[in-house]
Amino acid sequence: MAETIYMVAGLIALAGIVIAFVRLILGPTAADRTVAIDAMTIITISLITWLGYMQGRKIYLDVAMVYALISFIGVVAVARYLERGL
Amino acid sequence: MLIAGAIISLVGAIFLFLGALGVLRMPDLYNRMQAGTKATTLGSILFMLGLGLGYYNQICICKIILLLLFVIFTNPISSHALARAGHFFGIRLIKRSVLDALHDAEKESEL
Amino acid sequence: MIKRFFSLFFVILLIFVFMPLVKDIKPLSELGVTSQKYAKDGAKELGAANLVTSVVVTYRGLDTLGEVTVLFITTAGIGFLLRKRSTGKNKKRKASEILKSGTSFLLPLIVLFGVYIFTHGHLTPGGGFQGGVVIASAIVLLLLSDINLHTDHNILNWLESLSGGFYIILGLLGLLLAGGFLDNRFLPLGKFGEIFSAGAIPIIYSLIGLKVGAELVGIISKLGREE
Amino acid sequence: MILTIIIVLGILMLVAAFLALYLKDLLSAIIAAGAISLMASVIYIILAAPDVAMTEAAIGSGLTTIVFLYALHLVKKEQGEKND
Repeated sequence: MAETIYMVAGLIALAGIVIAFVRLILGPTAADRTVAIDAMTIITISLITWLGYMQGRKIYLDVAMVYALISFIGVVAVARYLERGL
Repeated sequence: MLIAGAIISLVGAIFLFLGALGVLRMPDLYNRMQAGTKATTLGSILFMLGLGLGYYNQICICKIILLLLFVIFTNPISSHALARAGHFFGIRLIKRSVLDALHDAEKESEL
Repeated sequence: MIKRFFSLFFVILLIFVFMPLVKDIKPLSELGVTSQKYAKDGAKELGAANLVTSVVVTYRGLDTLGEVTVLFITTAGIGFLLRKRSTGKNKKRKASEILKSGTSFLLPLIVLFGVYIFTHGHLTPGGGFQGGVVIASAIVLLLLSDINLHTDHNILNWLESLSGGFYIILGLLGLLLAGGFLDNRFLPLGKFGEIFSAGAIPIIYSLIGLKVGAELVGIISKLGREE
Repeated sequence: MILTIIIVLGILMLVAAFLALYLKDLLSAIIAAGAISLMASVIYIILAAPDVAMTEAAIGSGLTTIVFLYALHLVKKEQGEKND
């Protein structure tokens, strides 16, 4: 029962990635695309945690932490480039 | 306990999905950013808390709390930097919006 | 038109060339001879809980030495190419206050996390390279948020050279006291799964992490220098 | 179910690669190239290779993007000085 609900939750999050990706394709400016990447990153962190739970490998949490820190720096870099502050 | 965790993470996943939908459907950059960071932050907090209730291991729960702290601290900073960058890059608000505080502040400092 | 036709023709030719590779693929039912030995004896022999670490650092240690050397050559090349820069007008927009205070709060956390990654390389995923990249990213965040940091290139060079030199010395110690070059068993193996275990692997990984971090910081600060 | 995730993420990876090739705006192309490694690290995790996934996350979506951005900044600056 609980496993089924967890699985459904993960698949809904995966659908979220696909929907945010459409904005990455459409986005008129680079800033829109960066917003899409930002949303996709957060959903991806959740998805990595979910995969660690579903496959019973708790060491995947380390990967999720690296991802959270590094992608934040990437988004800040794009933002600083956009406002000509690099 | 397990069922409660599963339901919490399901609610979180729905918030994640709605945030992504907002990124797709909202009319201009700032509205998209609002959906794409606020809703997904709440969604990821709930999702990971639900998964943490499912684990029985203590170290895992500590790591999930640390991960949540990282997400809570980094996400607003990046979205703030991005919104400011969009403003200085020259992206205008949509016509229906009523308030642009940063624009007004710049005008006042020029005068 | 003729160009498009040729490219289409070339793609079809490539499909025919690579088709057998896809069609005849079979999943391996058992490991090869070398990987079987690693998977069976690796954990017992070297005492590292993360088998990938023992393969990367000890069994294939020479490859890691080569990779670190490649990174060193890249840093030297970038320094050579960007050695004289035209002095442009300085029209940078200052970073906002939120970004500055957020950076000063997050920086110690990120550096600490990088140190955690490369000191726990033999227990959890990650290792010297990943930890070095995380530390370098922290320094990049410092550069991005306009906090004045005078990256002293002398200190970076000393750090890089010292960690590289100690890496070689540890390898030679393995050659003298244990089985071969970069063998980790000249220190006691310790209890399996604890932080002070697996012989010299944590020390070697810390040195690799420091070296990689110093090199990447060198690359980024050479690219972003404003003088 | 795991196979479904791999297929969906693989298709997204291909689309992102096409975007990185065909977008005229170079900044958008850099962002699309970051999206490729975002998908790739999840696929590596599904294939039970967390070390590789961590490397891909750290290098591909963080540091490579930043190095590309600095390079683009330098190129634009040089071109601007030539035009003046």
